[in-house]
Amino acid sequence: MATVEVPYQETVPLHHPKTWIGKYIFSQDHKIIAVQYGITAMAVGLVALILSEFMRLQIAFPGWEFMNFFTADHYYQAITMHGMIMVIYLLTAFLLGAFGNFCVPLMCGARDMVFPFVNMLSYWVYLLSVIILMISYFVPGGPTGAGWTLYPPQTITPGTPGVDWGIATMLISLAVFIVAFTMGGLNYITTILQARTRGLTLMRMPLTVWGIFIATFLGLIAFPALFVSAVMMLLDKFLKTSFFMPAIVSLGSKLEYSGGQPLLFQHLFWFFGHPEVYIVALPAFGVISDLISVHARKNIFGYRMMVWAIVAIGALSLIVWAHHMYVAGMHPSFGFFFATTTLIIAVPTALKVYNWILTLWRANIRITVPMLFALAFVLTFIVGGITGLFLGNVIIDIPLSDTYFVVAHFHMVMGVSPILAIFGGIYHWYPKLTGRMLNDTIGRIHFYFTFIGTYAIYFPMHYLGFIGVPRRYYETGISEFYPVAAHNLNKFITIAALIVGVSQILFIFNLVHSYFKGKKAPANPWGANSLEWCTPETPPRHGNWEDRLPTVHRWAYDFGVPGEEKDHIPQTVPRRKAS
Amino acid sequence: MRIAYIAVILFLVTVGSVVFNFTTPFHFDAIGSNWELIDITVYITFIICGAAFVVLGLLMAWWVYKFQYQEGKFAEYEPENATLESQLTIVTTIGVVVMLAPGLVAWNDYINPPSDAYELEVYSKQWNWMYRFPGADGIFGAAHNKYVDLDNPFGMKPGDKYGEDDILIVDKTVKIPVDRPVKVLLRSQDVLHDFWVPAIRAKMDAVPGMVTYFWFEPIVERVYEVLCAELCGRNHFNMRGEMHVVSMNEYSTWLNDQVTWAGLQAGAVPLSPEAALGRDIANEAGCFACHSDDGRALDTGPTWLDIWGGTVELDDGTTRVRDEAYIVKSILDPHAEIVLGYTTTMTTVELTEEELQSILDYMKSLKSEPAKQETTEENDSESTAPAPEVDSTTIPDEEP
Amino acid sequence: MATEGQQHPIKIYFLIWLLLFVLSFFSYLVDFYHLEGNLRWFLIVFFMLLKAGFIVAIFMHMKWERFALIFGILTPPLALVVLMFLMAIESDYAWSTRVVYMGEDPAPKPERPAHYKKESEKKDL
Amino acid sequence: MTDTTLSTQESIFTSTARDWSSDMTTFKGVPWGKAMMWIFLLSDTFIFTCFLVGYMVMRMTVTEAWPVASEVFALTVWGVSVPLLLIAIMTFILITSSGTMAMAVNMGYQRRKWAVFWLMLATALLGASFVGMQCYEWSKLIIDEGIRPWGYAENHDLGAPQFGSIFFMVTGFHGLHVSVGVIYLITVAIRVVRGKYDHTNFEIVEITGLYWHFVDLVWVFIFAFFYLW
Ligand code: HEA
Ligand code: HEA
Ligand code: HEC
Ligand code: CUA
Ligand SMILES: [Cu+2]
Repeated sequence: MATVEVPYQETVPLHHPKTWIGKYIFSQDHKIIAVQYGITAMAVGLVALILSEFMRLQIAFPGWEFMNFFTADHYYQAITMHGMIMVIYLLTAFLLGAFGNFCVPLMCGARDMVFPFVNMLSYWVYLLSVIILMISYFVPGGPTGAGWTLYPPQTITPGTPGVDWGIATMLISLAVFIVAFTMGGLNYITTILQARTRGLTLMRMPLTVWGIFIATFLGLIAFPALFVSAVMMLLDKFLKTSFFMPAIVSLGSKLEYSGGQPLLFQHLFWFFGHPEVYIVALPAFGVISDLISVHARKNIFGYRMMVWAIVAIGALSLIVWAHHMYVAGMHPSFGFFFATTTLIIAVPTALKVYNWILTLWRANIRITVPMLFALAFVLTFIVGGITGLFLGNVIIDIPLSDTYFVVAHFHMVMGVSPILAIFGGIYHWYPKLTGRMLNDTIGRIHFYFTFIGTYAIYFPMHYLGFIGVPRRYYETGISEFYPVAAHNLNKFITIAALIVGVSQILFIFNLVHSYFKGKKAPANPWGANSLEWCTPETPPRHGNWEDRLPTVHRWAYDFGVPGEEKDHIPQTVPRRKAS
Repeated sequence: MRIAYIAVILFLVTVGSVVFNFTTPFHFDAIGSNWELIDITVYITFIICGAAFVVLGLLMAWWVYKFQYQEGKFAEYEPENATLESQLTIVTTIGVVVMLAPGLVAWNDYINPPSDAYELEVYSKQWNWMYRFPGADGIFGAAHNKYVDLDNPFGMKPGDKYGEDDILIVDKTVKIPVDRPVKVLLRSQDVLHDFWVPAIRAKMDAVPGMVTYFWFEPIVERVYEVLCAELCGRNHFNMRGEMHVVSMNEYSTWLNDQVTWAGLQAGAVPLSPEAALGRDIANEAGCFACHSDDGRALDTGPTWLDIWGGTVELDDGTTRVRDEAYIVKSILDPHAEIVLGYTTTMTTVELTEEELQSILDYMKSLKSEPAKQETTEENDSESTAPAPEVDSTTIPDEEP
Repeated sequence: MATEGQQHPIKIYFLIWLLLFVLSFFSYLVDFYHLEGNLRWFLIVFFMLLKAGFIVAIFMHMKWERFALIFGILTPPLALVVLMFLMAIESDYAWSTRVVYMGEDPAPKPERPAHYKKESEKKDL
Repeated sequence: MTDTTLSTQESIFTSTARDWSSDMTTFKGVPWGKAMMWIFLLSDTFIFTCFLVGYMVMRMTVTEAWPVASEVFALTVWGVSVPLLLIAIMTFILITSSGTMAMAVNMGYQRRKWAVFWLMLATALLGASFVGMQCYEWSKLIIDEGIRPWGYAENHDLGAPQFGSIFFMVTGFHGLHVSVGVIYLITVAIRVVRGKYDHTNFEIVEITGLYWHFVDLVWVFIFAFFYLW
């Protein structure tokens, strides 16, 4: 039998710098890059968080003198920046940039990403995109106020705040972000596909890596659509091309456009945008799967199904995009197609939810802080997911689209669940990353504030959607569809949001304080199995594994195997010979 | 066993959500159209999803409580259970089908307006609504943003024969008859907008560069607030309109007062809402028993056409300037000054201050020669020239 | 064997090279002879796909890769096929609303470019 | 047989399933850089296809006339207007460069460094002349035909303004790829003769080749859709 010999095993050329700057600033170590990504994403996320508090204050207390400076223009600029930062610069960057960088090489048993230099560049380009985005606030006219969906013609017509320069910085920043993402993403994918350690088959990989893998892949093929639409929009704005711009009379004067098709942008945007929501959901799914399994001391239920569900969700997510456009005036018959594909996605997603819950059955649940976040994730994701089912069914979307029901849906499923997953993941991996435990009590307080608080924000918001409160309203004014009770509800929501926002200080305090004063962490505090807990040192050094790469003998979920001494068996432990 | 607070919290959150759902006053507004199928689909979805939520939420709370950590205990080792997983898949699929099926049926209705539906065009612009009816021939004339200018607010295509009788309503209020299906065509002058009345359930974006539609049949006579549901710039939240669902009678009289495109070109000015109100009041007060408003000379009383301004000869031979004071006096005290050729047949009618004001507004609008004279000259020279490339003229904006 | 990478007889490269020229020439002829309608459409796409196929299969060595890679690279673009197909349907729909409601000309005659005009003028003289 | 060796005689389905479920590498025998380049090209495919979908939508939705490509892109040689002459030459050049690149890859695996160097340099030169011709074509369109990205110069109206915009955008993006490719080729060629890759298999040449062929591939589509349609 003819055989092919696999070529020499490639190794990462590790670059060990001598200087402090080389080690911690222009570092090529994936763990440092992960931290850099994480800190930048959190910093910019904090900006978005503060913006959201201003938005909430405006919505709840429209006439309040304190909010007088906050004009409609400011409001629209705030929602745009808030939405865009949260989705792209916080969630995508955190889940893939920080978790991706940290988890992928460690969990694959690699020394680093396959191309550490490109990986480093990825971070610096990401930072550049963040800076360009922040410059928005200092250009004449301020940032764009077109909504994070940036629908033309509105984005570049004079009736919108920030049409002069804000829109340009936004689009350029997005394009730069995409370049950064591509550099990082290619690395993650190649590392996962080509640089796993001996014995680690794809079907033995922890689900976190699976989630990151599929999400990154989705990103690599979805971001191009955003890139293209950003380029075309920039040309429309500055060269006066008419890709998205038909003949328009804007505020009384004719613009020099003709013949463009605004819907093209929407299609391209959502061809990117829907996969994007799964880009932020899939890594979260993965992280949660691992957290639940580890802290419940039980194997994840239906691992194989979980993997295939991730793959199926990823594949399907590419053909459901127009469920965001049911009321956009697209070809009417598309409704049938997209409603069907959208609801089909619910089946693999539902299976994942079942499997998380079934993992709890007859488990041996340790209620640690990461586990708290994981449990809360499951509940909020169920709520967000089933409201997604409402919206996915095209005819129900007609009355609900563009109301607070949608706002509630996507905050539940994106603004709460993956954020909870991020928090959970941080509490889980912080010991490995820093060698210190996070403070448990502060963690619990932070959790209850965050979970109950956000639930209180978004659950009632669905009902505002039912009575018809439209989204993106600076103020509703006196209106028959808006009863007094709704105003009161809004005040309640705002107060909850303020409390949640302030409570995040606990988290930041915990991060900083524990870094210096936290309890020393053992190598494997949670008794987990996956490779990152098997590093010879905590925190792992540059290169992760001393002189030998680990060898994997089993999947990452051997918890509570009958007949064993310990309730967990790390992946590196060889299997007993079958007797 | 230590109490797992999180189990309690999960339980409370699940139960609390259900309680909130049943006690909250916030549910769909009473339906005002034929789309109860939407409500039914929502209802079905609510039941299925709600059940799934409650079951899963409670299971989670219960299991977290029940299977707490015990030192030395091992969890059950059960990597896979193919039967259970396939059963769950089937149950979920059935759930999805049950939700989707009525939805798709309803969608089929939604995109196929009935053949007896009449058409109404909603023309949106930052940040206002305008409306157009196809007029007597039932066919809209072609209209395109490139033809829009001061005298052609709808962008009617010049020379389109179907366009002449189109009825143009340059106002945010529209009236439509109850119990008649209407196909709403949406066009936009600038950016995306979305014509939306929550109680009607139906909505659709207006997209510049194309024409979109939806249909419904109003079933309740009521005044509805029209919202704009698609972000359209800094005044999006203020872009309101009104849709009056009225009896066929009221609709026809109202429609008769509106100007056609031909009329508008000839210089007719559409009735302002205040004036229309005034006309309604005058109608109810019975003024039209004796007065006409279109110049017809009735024996009973002088016509109201051109009543504002100018002079009138009285039966005492004097000539009187018809200013506001005179007219108010004529209404409130009809026998004080009598117009030449008439007698004191006019009766005094009880009118409130506002009603009187509305009537005056209406009278002001009754002009045989519209007040466009200042602009006509300019326009004439413009209309012979080819459509201007870049139009610097600015349509005065009604919004603040 | 694989340690030597993608090594193949030089002959096949020359063959494909030649084929690419021939096919390009054919598609050029399609234009030169002013073939119109479905035939033109078919021929252009046919030659295009053939050329693309040769480049990917031979020059980029896809033919000799293991199917694991081929599969990984060629399936995702199916999503693009869906996008393209749906966009074609919708564009046609948008176009029809422009013709029906906006009074646009369904079959406008293209202008000739300046240098072309000069040519024909010359010929007329 | 260890798990690093694998059979080539299985059916493609078994072999694919085995590759995907094996450890260490999924794409057997594919170096890291090459795998990365393939995935990058997949991503780039999405970019170009999205551009082309944009082009399709423009052409199908505009109601103004679309200029006739063979007239606009005709070249007048000795007083005769030959349609698409320049484009034909450009296509010829790009295909030639693809050929030289393929040879370079072949030479690389034979470790004939200087042959690789000269062939890659030839490829780069051909690529550069392609870009040069594109510059010429652009300037001709802009100066002689009055075509602008936003429409047309005065007295040059040929119909739909999207014609120029989409053309300049897509060919510009392609030209950018070619230019980057030229730089990439030259860099790699120099590093090859300098011996930077002596410890490897010279797969870097193949990787560069993948990129270059991809650029040629895109041109195949542009040629068909923009010039022949
Ligand atoms: C992480 C992000 C994320 C995720 C995972 C989802 C998941 C889903 N989303 Fe969501 N969505 C967004 C983020 C996300 N969404 C955002 C950001 C927007 C708005 C963008 C904007 O306009 O600004 C949006 C908007 C949005 C719309 C458009 C609304 C509109 O604008 O009119 C629609 C419509 O179909 C939709 C549907 C869905 C569906 C069907 C799912 C499904 O995947 C959900 C699947 C999950 C479940 C089904 C729950 C688990 C299952 C069970 C509990 C079992 C019970 C189930 C059955 C009986 C079937 N979403
Ligand atoms: C990840 C996504 C995400 C997140 C986390 C949030 C968080 C919040 N959002 Fe956001 N929101 C969006 C995504 C998100 N949002 C999007 C996409 C839109 C649409 C924009 C548009 O219409 O164009 C939107 C719009 C939107 C609206 C609608 C505006 C309108 O239509 O008029 C409102 C109104 O209440 C709102 C409120 C809030 C509040 C109160 C919070 C929070 O304050 C809730 C509580 C916060 C937390 C629980 C913690 C969050 C943690 C971080 C942010 C990390 C920060 C770092 C550290 C703590 C170190 N958001
Ligand atoms: C029964 C018949 C009758 C009714 C009903 C009637 N009018 Fe008159 N109106 C007359 C007659 C006759 C005159 C002319 C004599 C006069 O000036 O009083 C007149 C005159 C007027 C004038 C002055 C006209 C002028 O040309 O100077 C006004 C203004 C007027 N009416 C308003 C009203 C209004 C408003 C109402 C309803 C609330 C009304 N009328 C109802 C018979 C009527
Ligand atoms: Cu019009 Cu919003
Ligand atoms: Cu979506």
